[in-house]
Amino acid sequence: MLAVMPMLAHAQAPATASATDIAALRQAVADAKSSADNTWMLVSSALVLMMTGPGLALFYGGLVRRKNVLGTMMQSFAMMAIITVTWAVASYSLAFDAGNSFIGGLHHLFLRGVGAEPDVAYASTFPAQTYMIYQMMFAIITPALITGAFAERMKFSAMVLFTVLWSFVVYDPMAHMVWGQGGLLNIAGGRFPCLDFAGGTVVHVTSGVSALVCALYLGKRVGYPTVKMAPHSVVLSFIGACLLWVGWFGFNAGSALSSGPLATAAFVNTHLGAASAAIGWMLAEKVRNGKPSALGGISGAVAGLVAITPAAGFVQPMSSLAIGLLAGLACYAMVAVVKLRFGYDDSLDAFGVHGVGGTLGALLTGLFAAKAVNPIFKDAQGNNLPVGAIDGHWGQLLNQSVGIAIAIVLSVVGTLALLKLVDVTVGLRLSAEDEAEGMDVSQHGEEGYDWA
Amino acid sequence: MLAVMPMLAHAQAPATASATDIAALRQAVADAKSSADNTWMLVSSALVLMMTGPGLALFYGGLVRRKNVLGTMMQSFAMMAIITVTWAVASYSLAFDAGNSFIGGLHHLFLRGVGAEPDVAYASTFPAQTYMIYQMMFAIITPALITGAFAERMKFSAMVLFTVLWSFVVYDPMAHMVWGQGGLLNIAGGRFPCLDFAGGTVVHVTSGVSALVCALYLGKRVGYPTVKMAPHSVVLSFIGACLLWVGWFGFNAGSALSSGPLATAAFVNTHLGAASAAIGWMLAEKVRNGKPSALGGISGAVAGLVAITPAAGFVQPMSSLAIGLLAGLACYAMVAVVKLRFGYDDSLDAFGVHGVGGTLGALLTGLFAAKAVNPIFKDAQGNNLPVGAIDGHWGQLLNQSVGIAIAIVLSVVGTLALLKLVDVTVGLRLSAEDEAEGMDVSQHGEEGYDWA
Amino acid sequence: MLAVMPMLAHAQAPATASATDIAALRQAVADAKSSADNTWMLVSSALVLMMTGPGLALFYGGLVRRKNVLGTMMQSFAMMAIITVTWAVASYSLAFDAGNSFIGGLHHLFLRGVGAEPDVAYASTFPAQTYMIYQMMFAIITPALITGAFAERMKFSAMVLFTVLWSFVVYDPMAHMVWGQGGLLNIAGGRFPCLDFAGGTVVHVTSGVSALVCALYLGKRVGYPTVKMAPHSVVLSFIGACLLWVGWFGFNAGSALSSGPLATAAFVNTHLGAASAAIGWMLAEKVRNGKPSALGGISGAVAGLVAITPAAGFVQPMSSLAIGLLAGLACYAMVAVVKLRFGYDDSLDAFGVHGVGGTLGALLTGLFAAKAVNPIFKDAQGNNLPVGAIDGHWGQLLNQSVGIAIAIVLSVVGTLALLKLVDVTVGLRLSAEDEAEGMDVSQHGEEGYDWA
Amino acid sequence: MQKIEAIIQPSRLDAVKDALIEAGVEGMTILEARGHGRQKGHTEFYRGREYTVDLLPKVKLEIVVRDEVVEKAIQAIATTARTGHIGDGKIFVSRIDEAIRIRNDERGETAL
Amino acid sequence: MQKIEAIIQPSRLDAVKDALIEAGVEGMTILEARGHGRQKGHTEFYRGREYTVDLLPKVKLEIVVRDEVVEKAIQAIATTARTGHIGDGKIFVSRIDEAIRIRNDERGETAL
Amino acid sequence: MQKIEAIIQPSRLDAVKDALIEAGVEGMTILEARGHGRQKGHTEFYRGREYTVDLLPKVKLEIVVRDEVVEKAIQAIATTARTGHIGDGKIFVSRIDEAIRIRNDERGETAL
Ligand SMILES: Nc1ncnc2c1ncn2[C@@H]1O[C@H](COP(=O)(O)OP(=O)(O)O)[C@@H](O)[C@H]1O
Ligand SMILES: Nc1ncnc2c1ncn2[C@@H]1O[C@H](COP(=O)(O)OP(=O)(O)O)[C@@H](O)[C@H]1O
Ligand SMILES: Nc1ncnc2c1ncn2[C@@H]1O[C@H](COP(=O)(O)OP(=O)(O)O)[C@@H](O)[C@H]1O
Repeated sequence: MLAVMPMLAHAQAPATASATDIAALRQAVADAKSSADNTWMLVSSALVLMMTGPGLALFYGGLVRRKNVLGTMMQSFAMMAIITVTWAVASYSLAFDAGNSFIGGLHHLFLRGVGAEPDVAYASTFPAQTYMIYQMMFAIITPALITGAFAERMKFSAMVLFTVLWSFVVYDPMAHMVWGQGGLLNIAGGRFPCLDFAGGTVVHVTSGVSALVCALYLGKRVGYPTVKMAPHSVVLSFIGACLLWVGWFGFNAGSALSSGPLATAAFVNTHLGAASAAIGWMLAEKVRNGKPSALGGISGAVAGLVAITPAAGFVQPMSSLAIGLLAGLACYAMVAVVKLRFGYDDSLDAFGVHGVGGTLGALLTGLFAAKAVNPIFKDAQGNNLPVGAIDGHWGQLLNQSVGIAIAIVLSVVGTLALLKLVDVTVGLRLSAEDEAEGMDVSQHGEEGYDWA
Repeated sequence: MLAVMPMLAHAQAPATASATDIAALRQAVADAKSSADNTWMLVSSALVLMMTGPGLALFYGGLVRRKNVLGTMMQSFAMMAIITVTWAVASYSLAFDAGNSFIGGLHHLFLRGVGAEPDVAYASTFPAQTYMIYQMMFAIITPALITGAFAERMKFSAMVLFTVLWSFVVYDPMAHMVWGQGGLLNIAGGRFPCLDFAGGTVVHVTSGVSALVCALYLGKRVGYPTVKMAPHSVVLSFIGACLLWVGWFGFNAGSALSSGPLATAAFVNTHLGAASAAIGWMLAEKVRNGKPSALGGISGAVAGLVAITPAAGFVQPMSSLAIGLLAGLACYAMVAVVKLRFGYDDSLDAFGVHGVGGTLGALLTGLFAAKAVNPIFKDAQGNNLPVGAIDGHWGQLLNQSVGIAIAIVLSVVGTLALLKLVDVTVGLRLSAEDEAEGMDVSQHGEEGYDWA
Repeated sequence: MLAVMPMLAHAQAPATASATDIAALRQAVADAKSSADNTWMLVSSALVLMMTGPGLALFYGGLVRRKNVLGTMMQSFAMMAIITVTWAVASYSLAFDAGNSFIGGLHHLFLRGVGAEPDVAYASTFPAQTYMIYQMMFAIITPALITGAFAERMKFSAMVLFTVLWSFVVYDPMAHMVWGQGGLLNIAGGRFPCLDFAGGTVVHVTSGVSALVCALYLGKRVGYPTVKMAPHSVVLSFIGACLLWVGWFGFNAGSALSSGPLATAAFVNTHLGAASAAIGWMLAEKVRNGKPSALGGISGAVAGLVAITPAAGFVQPMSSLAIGLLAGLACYAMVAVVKLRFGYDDSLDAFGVHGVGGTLGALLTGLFAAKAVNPIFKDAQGNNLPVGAIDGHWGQLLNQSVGIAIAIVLSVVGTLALLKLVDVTVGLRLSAEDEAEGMDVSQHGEEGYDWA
Repeated sequence: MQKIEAIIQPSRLDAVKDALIEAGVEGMTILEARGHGRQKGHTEFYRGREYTVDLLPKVKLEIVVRDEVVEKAIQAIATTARTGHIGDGKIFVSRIDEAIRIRNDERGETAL
Repeated sequence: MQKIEAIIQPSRLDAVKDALIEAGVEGMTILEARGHGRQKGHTEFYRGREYTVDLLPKVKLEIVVRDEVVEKAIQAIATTARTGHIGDGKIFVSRIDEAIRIRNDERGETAL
Repeated sequence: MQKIEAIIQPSRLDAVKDALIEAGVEGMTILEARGHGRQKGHTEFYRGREYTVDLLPKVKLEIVVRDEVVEKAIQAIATTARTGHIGDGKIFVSRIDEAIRIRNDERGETAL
């Protein structure tokens, strides 16, 4: 047993002193609860950072040819460095300061007023700074996801400029609309309450759709699809995928913004979704090629993690198995059939996995969301209202569709405009020589491996 | 200082209102404690998943020849995908639903009744779902450990079928007997109270012994032992071993099912056991080959982690140093002397490390368990009774032996039966051509590395 | 909602029973708070271990030539094994038992008296054992950092002997002086209160300066600088650097020894410092070579993490951006300009990054420390006093300088003496043949990769 | 019988291989190589240290063919491997006195 | 002096090496290679994209020996490298005009 | 034209390369190789299993030069590659009948 905490130790406990005792205890309880939730949020923040680096960097880095491994990993790493600064300086304010229904205000520029006190608009049990850093990690990984679409052929300078602008033009508004106070799609009072527990629309639909636009705008890699462009190290991708899986617990369960039962539910759903999607993808391969592959297994797991992201805190475990399975099959079909048919070069399948998985997940969330899991809709008397179609609230599918539609439109328009802008200024694409030589040498003056 | 939590904010504190205040505070305290423990259990769950992927996958993947790296990692990954589903659907119920002394009941099929409420039979401070997912991670890694025995020569289809059946036939009953309500070996009221803090018998003896049976049944790899079969990347194995070490904190300290002093004790013992076993193995190498090796160091650490697993929450730190040292020396002797003498091909030493280390650890737990650390045995008046032989309770060594014996018998019988079954149905072993070509290409149609 | 905890369940709540209720509640609250903080500290301990293995081992392992990869990783791994034992047996006592101003006492030898109770001298909300294991992880990584200076040319036996002695002669006293009760530099009552939140002087100045001494004493690698000695795998170093970044949250935010707002502040500062330093280093490269590199990005991030270490719990977020940027630029200049000019072979830049970054960070902490963040200095009435120069307390820069000076002197003298001792006993340097063959084969009898 | 050794750009390997099969040359052995010549290399920087890399990745083909096929094979290689840039590589021809097929001990041209 | 170049299955390398030493041939140089010939390759799938791999891993031995040892060496290689399956590989023989041992500048057959 | 094949210690590659350029030989192709000869190997241990490694890392240079340059090139290689220890390697010389520069189809010595 532990000694009574010093902060309480002094106080005696006469039967008459309870009023002040109660007040002191309330404060102490609040502190204890805060420490518990804050621990969970800090751990979750660390896990989400780990998703980008080394997670995503390895997942993508292993999929490219050897000569581009560092250049590809750098695209994720650059986000860890640069978005961190832009988020602290301005984006957090634009996304989460109270503003209009589309974008936040400027009160939190340079993290002004973001300190040790909770921001009760978002979470009442831990410091606003914790919420800020947690959200920062989401802002870092989202543009990093896009890079899979233009792998092996974009200038580093152009990539940096594009992603930074993208994060202001597409990410910040979308985050505000869905999660920000007064946001158009906010489930707490928004015009179209869109269920997005951890970023199905905000993170995956936006990055996935923007990825497709990038792939189409930049065109194919030289030699695609005739030249063999197999992953130079499925082993690296495997490590990355596993770290993504582990980190995703922080991404989804952390989004409960507390470490109570809801965090557990999100954690469980996340894991089940990943597992059944991995099975789905491997089964599809087994049927089509006769052999399930390691690359297929990890790709499926990531597809499932993407699809379960908006649903994690709203659905039953068995629903997660269904969502995962569907995501595994759908993303496989997109990547291995549709993409090849149309012939565009979404090099690392950022659209095929995140765009498709995210959209599917957002819709299925509207279908499977259950008030038994998370009764977010209440009537005036505070009685629980049905949440998803499975509860009888079919209208939610409409809200979900609105959220998806807005994410798609914003991504297409924003991405196209920015690509054009960057293209005419610094130029998007590597010269044929640089592309042939590889990004590592041409863009960074180094090589990934020196076996000599 | 934090603002008082909203849930308490409304309540005023007149000197007369204390009764209701107390009730509200009790609830608030329970919530705070729950958030704290739940955070620890979710983190631990994530850590244990990380042990399998990427941890174990890399540890084993680095030890095989290059042509089998993906096939080997896939064996661990497949468990992450498949056991997740079987556990949620049925195994959790079979292991942890109250049943008879050998197996659990069926009330929790499809996770029925496993929700936000705690299951007080196991842990009163966090949701039953948390306990379920934490235990799932153990169920995932255990069969994955076996795969080290039949590395480089088993059909993927056969491996999947075998491990899934094994988890029902061997793992679920063993977990129920040791940890399940009413289990035969349960320290809380079982017929033979067997001390197994985090799975010395349930995880390591079962997987290790089953591994030996597999190695003997499948026979040697083509060319063993004449052909050089050195690890294709000790570097990968090194990464994997370090991640196993880190993840093992969740495995052992998480088994305290609370983040109090007992979790700390388990954490410390785990770390000390790993360290001294690494030293033990390296010393043995130094003496025998004149050079300690990196592979030896990491192998020793894993051996120590295995041996300390049953003891982690029962022994003193200095006892952990002893347990670790003995485990390092014993496992080295088994792997580097005994195995080579007998000539069987326990390819990655799943038996030599997990079987031997687990058995040794289970026995030493009976020797070193101290009531000063964890007074689990009490008399009618609630006074602490001696726990291990070191406390004077020599009988505990018998209980430990019974647990070990049951684990061995169950593993040998179950594994043999299942191997036979799978052999006659899908066939266990790769064709000579496939084995020569390697699992990556023959089983999965891909290659681990493309240096071209 | 959760059921009321059993421990409280029995107690009824009559309006008259409040006195005992209050006492019970106090205890319950203390437990809850303890569980929360203990969770954070155990997680942080695991994260700091992950920094050494696999983090630092990979960071350094990737930077050396292929033939030395295992030997280099072993230098970090050996610390995980050996320092663990020496710390438990003696060093913890020497560093943290109350003693004189320079070194601790012997009461805690063999962890005597280090148990479940908190040691209120250090942290009142979690077990002393938790504090001990957390501090152990710091003691492990510090000597491991030095190994970067003598990479590729030191005998394994000599390295082990040297680092173990170093940890007693340099680390333990320094840790005691800065963090130990009654320490000369302790901010709570020390003669020269030196601000060092997580080890700027204790960890980085000592290891960095000692590294320089080692590099000068051992001399250059054969062929340096004419022969190409490029990293054999920047990919490995990248993985390692990302894991260092993630683990550093445990290193810095864990040093708050509680998971309240201060932990959050340290977490945020750590992240901002790493990010802006990465940008700083890459910018310097862009200017000088025309290309920012992946190696530069990760080196910068590590430099920033080093520099922010002493400041993490004392400064404002925007100050962290400044500290990071300066650290990135300064360390780049040191490594890429000064070192090359002087021509010594600080092979992996242990001095250039840790020595320079640590010293810079310690000074800037004195400059930017703000009472608004962490009011550690109080007057008799308990009013906050200015902390850093930015608060108007310029004298703090002197205290910081004293701390740095002591760290430097102790490191230079101690390291020189120990190098001499080890040199005359076992001999420090590899034979020319062994150095040419590589450490993996010559010291450990194994190879890192077998691509055959 | 003669041996044709061709050093080409790695990126041209697939095309050259197909052209040779086209030309009826089924058997060939490929080796990874690095080459130095007129083609200039590139510069790398590692923490400020500068290295000029003047050994560039190449692929070496070795083909043993009957005398009458030599010219045809050379043409097949040269035309498909040619990009017109410095660094395209070289083809060397030399005499082979004997060839044995390991599988069945066949000797001479029939072994090819 | 003649040069024997043998392309064999990687799995046979150790056996062949021992056979050569057996036959008194101590000195040899080994190169990793990939080969194309009658032996058919395999198919790989990456996210639905299919690649046929028809360059298979081989090992190339290069041995320079005195004329009188040639036949003996060829036999040693052929018999131990033979598995009887397509893909066993080839042996090629050509003339070497001069050999120098770098260590001591010895020339001719004594340099071998 | 003649082909000079030199097997040397990897650590000597840079020096040899520079010496050749010095000697006016710009064009060369390098291959990674492993060698067996008088030089003894080392022993490795993996979990108690012992392996003797007697194939040691070497680098192979291939240079085709005009007849009159041969001796000069050999000297350049031999002197710079020599460390005096067993394992320094060998140089072999053989005839090349034709050389083609892929880029522009030049033939004969001008192609070098
Ligand atoms: N004399 C030579 N001997 C052997 N290999 C050569 C020789 N000259 C060139 N090579 C090989 O051919 C490659 C291309 O030669 P280079 O002079 O760069 O371009 P080009 O052949 O177009 O003039 C070189 O990288 C080298 O591998
Ligand atoms: N004409 C050739 N020139 C060079 N190498 C050849 C030639 N023919 C075969 N090879 C090498 O020999 C290997 C085996 O040849 P292959 O035709 O597949 O089987 P086999 O030799 O048993 O008929 C090939 O992979 C290739 O490396
Ligand atoms: N007869 C040979 N044919 C081909 N390569 C050889 C021959 N003899 C030696 N070599 C190569 O030369 C290298 C050095 O030869 P070795 O006998 O070890 O030393 P040294 O050349 O100094 O006597 C060997 O590793 C091998 O690669």
